[in-house]
Amino acid sequence: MALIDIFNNLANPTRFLALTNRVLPWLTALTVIVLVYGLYRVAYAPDDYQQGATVKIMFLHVPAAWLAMMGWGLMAVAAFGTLVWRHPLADVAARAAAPIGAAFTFICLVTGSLWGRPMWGTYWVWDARLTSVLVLFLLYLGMLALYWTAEDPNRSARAAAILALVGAINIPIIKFSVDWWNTLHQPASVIRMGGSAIDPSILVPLLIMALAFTLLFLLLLLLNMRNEILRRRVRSMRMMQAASI
Amino acid sequence: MNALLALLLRDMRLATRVGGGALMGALFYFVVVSMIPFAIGPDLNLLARIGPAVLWIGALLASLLALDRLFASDHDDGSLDLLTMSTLPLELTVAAKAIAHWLTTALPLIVITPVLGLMLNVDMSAMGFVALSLVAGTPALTFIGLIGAALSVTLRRGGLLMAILVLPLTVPVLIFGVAAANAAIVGPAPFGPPFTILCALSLASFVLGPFAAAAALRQGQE
Amino acid sequence: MNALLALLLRDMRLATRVGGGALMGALFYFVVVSMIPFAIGPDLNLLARIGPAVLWIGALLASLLALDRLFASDHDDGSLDLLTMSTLPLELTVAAKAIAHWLTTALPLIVITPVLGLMLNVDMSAMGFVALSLVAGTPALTFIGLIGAALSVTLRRGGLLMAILVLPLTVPVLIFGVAAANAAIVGPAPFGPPFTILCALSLASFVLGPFAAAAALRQGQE
Amino acid sequence: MTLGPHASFIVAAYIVTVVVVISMIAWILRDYAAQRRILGDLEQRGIKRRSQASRGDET
Amino acid sequence: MTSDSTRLVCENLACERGGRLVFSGINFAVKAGEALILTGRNGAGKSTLLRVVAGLLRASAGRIKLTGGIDEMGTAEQAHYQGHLDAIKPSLTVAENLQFWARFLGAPADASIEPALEAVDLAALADLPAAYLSAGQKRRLSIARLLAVKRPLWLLDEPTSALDTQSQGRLAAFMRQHLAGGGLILAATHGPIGLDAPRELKMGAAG
Amino acid sequence: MTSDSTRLVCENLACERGGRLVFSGINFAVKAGEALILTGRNGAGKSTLLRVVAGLLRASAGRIKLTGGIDEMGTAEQAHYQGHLDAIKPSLTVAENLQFWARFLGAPADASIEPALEAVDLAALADLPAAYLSAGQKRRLSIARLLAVKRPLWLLDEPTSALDTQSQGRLAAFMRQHLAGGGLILAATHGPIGLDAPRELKMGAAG
Ligand code: HEM
Ligand SMILES: Nc1ncnc2c1ncn2[C@@H]1O[C@H](COP(=O)(O)OP(=O)(O)OP(=O)(O)O)[C@@H](O)[C@H]1O
Ligand SMILES: Nc1ncnc2c1ncn2[C@@H]1O[C@H](COP(=O)(O)OP(=O)(O)OP(=O)(O)O)[C@@H](O)[C@H]1O
Ligand SMILES: [Mg+2]
Ligand SMILES: [Mg+2]
Repeated sequence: MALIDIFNNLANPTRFLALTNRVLPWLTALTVIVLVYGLYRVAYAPDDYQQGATVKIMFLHVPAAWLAMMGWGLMAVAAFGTLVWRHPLADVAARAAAPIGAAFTFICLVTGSLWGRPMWGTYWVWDARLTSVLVLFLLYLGMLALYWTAEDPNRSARAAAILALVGAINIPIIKFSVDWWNTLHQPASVIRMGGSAIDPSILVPLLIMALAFTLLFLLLLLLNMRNEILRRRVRSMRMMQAASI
Repeated sequence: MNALLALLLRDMRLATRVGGGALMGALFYFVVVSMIPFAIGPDLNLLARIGPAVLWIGALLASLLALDRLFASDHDDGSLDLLTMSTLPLELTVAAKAIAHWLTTALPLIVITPVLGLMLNVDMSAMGFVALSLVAGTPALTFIGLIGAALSVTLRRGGLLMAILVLPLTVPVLIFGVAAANAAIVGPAPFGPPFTILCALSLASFVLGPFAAAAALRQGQE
Repeated sequence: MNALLALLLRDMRLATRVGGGALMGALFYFVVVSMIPFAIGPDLNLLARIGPAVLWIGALLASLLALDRLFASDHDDGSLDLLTMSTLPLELTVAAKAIAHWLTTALPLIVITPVLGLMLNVDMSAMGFVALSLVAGTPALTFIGLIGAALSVTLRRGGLLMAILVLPLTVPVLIFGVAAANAAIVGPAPFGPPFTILCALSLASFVLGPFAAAAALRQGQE
Repeated sequence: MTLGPHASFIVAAYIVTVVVVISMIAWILRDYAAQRRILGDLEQRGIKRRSQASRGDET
Repeated sequence: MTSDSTRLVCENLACERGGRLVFSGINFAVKAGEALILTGRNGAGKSTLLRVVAGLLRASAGRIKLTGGIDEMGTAEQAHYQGHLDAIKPSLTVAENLQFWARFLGAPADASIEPALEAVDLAALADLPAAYLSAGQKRRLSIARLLAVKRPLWLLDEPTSALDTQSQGRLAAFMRQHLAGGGLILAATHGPIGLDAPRELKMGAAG
Repeated sequence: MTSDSTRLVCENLACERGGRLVFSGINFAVKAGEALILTGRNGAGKSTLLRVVAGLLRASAGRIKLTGGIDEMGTAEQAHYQGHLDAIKPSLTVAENLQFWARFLGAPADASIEPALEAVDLAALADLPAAYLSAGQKRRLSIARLLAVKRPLWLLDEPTSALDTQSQGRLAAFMRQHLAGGGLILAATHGPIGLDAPRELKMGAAG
């Protein structure tokens, strides 16, 4: 009962804004604290015996990769909200998540590349995992282009939801097909992910950084959702203005 | 049924009339593929090596870009409104349009593939397999592109946006299409498995495409 | 002059506003170029060998396809009628629109080229030259494409038809563009001569394009 | 903390991440300010939102 | 085809468009043989209401019900919608255009489109590509659709626009005939439409 | 700006469209302060004639001459054409749209568009993207163009369409004002346009 109440309360953008404004300071503080602590732990984490100090890139790379995937997952869930329940905040959330998800995917790609150079001797290989992240990035770009193109949020909301769902179905298919593609063409190569079983001295900072990134994602999401709600408010006020003449 | 047939025939007639788009796909395919040797340079071995890839990329671009105005033209002149007011489920209407499009656009493209294969120095005997891989794979492109065509009506823009949205979704088709073609040409992997997967992808998108496209069109009624 | 500036600014504003096409060209370029390795296969040496060709083909397609609605959108909303009723010669009007288009579409495309070069395993130090060849060559693409954009208004169809008409005209640009880029990367021929020719081509089409496009638009008034 | 022979790559990775995150934050905050400004502008003209017009909702 | 008991009832309709409430609390009923004319200033929501009834826009509240028609069919499937656009393909001939819509919208397979073309005075142009038609001729071709396929409810958005006086008179005659046969008409217009004393729904400017 | 001796003379005009002669042997003259209304049934060639005069279509025979204006300028450059389309970009604001056309069509650089916007009652919406406008409001914005840049000849194709009664009245006032200032008007219309006893050219139906 109480849960449904909360859900209904959140459905109202005005209440959502009020709640967001109350939560934001705390979330900001928490994010900063966890992030700083995480970075501190990262700074004092030991080097990997194989990869040396470059393992420090992992603390950015892996959380970014997780959040890149989580971002699309969130958009796919929101898509259900838009199409099935017509929840007013679902599209706001999806739209707010798209640029953030794209940014984390970008971070994953860039840090991965910068890690690949010392490890594999090249910035980029057409390996299965890298490639599927690249396709994910392309999908994000398509989603951003879609949002960019449609001025009218009501118009783009459902289109975006359908693209999010189709993309969500497609990502595992891509992962699978790219794996297959690679085993066909790629000769035994330099590519070897990870390597050592992860030692707690590295695992713990990694998990803390992952938590910090997740908090950061949420923080940005809330901020961006707030903007999106305001943007829609501006829109509807302009509509009123146009109709009032 | 009568209604569906009427729609299929109308769309094919529109495509083949003066001003219709029937041969545009095939022509674009022809032009794009013929441009590639100019960029690569006249290295016959290299051309033969990447021939199937070039043919598939060309077919992919031609299929998607030709789909651009599949629904948009009906939207712009008000036909789409009436199409949705029929007793037929929109999914069937949409599928009929897609089939008409495949018949008038993808089929001619496949027919001219052997000629292009010659220019790319692809072995004649293998060309049959490349064409076969296109026959199996282009329906998937059309039916995935269908989603983009419907979205581009909703968004009121076609062209590049549609290609940007749809291209990433076609990655599996491209991979297995080229894999099947290459298997036929250079081996050593057999032609069968990638070809089967290609057919499966086509079947899956045959089901999924019209549903997603009809949903997009319905949702787009703003 | 005032009128031309107003037009230039309007077109740039339209492109960069929400719903504008400024970044579509660059995005399409990014997507198409990233799709090509899926067809070719993950063979780094081969990719490096054909890297400049792939980049140039991508830039060519993106430039031309993005031009598609340069005049068509003005035609559809009646702006084109008024643009021709000004005291300015139509040639200048047309050139101003092309410049605005190059600034908003081709320039972003050139900016992201180095990233794509990385993925195609093109040597970092040579990427500068590839980008330079694009800076010198894309104006030619825009101004040749301009003719196609004008024709596509006359013929009332854009998209593929325009690409089909214009692509053959761009062959010289493609050849010298890739030649310049390759010279910079693998040698042994020097970068200078093809680059100079590329610049000459751009200059020539800068003069020729607006005239042909204006003529096409005038003829199209039916 | 020594970063070994590949220090530049590690530093670059951190810099890129920081730049991306910071610019995203900056973009979001600027957007917020812009929306606020436009809203203020519209409110000053006496334009009301639909919900306010019809049932006097709280903000 | 239409029983005399056909009845269109709209209750408490509201429609939101582009995040703005265009109208709300619209109630009306139209019974067989009756026409309801929608009037009101620009932007009052006349076109929007017609599209809502045609099922082309979703109502944000309220109910639309066509009773007494064919039970298993929705309102949209029993209605003709004539909007600002004519749904005509320029590259098909006049006859092909009409033939297609007749088939697609469910006219009997053996039905002829001749009478409809003659009624709108386009029979002489039957084999001309529709590209050559003037704005008014296109309008007439799209009106022929209403005659070629029988559907009880006509939804007409400014049907007289682009028509010359003679054609306006003809359209009025078609409408009277449709009403006499038990049909229903819902039409938006700014001017007179040629029906004598039709019922009128004045739509207020929302906001 | 316009001398009282401005005169539009069309002699023996003919126009072929889509391989068909739309009209031929059209002769008329309009002098400063005068309006000529084109009437005739659908397809008679009213829109075609306006586009020919505007230089947007080539006449297959005959001569169009605007005398007494600025000598080195052609007819098109001294005319405003208002067709069925409004030449408005939805993503630009109302003010930006008008500003652009004012600049491009040659208004003095320091001229303000404010008065024109106020005249069509859109000043309050100046900063709104034009996408938010209704059909009638868009029409009004495009009418504002006629006021923002002074040109002697107005070519209007069904200018009252989509306008509500109040706006139609305002448009009639603008036209009277333009005529009073020595302007010329050539307008195609099916209905009354709000001018008292204008001259009329009835175009016969060709074919
Ligand atoms: C641009 C290039 C790269 C991309 C796009 C990429 C992508 C990813 C993704 C998506 C994950 C998360 C996978 C999961 O948790 O299931 C991941 C994890 C990881 N990546 Fe990368 N990666 C790249 C380069 C590298 C490089 C160069 C290295 C080091 C040699 C590396 C090492 C790792 C490690 C150690 C993990 C964690 C593995 C695990 O959780 O099991 N990555 N990467
Ligand atoms: N495509 C659209 N998207 C969003 N809002 C729209 C759209 N079309 C119309 N509107 C809004 O809906 C309102 C009603 O428009 P509608 O076209 O129904 O008016 P109308 O009564 O038919 O006016 P007119 O007499 O000008 O035809 C307008 O105020 C307009 O702002
Ligand atoms: N784009 C075109 N191509 C070829 N012929 C055309 C074209 N547009 C119109 N026509 C022909 O020109 C003739 C005149 O058309 P026009 O639009 O000038 O008529 P009108 O008098 O304005 O009619 P309406 O009252 O319907 O607006 C028509 O008979 C039509 O067949
Ligand atoms: Mg209306
Ligand atoms: Mg006309």
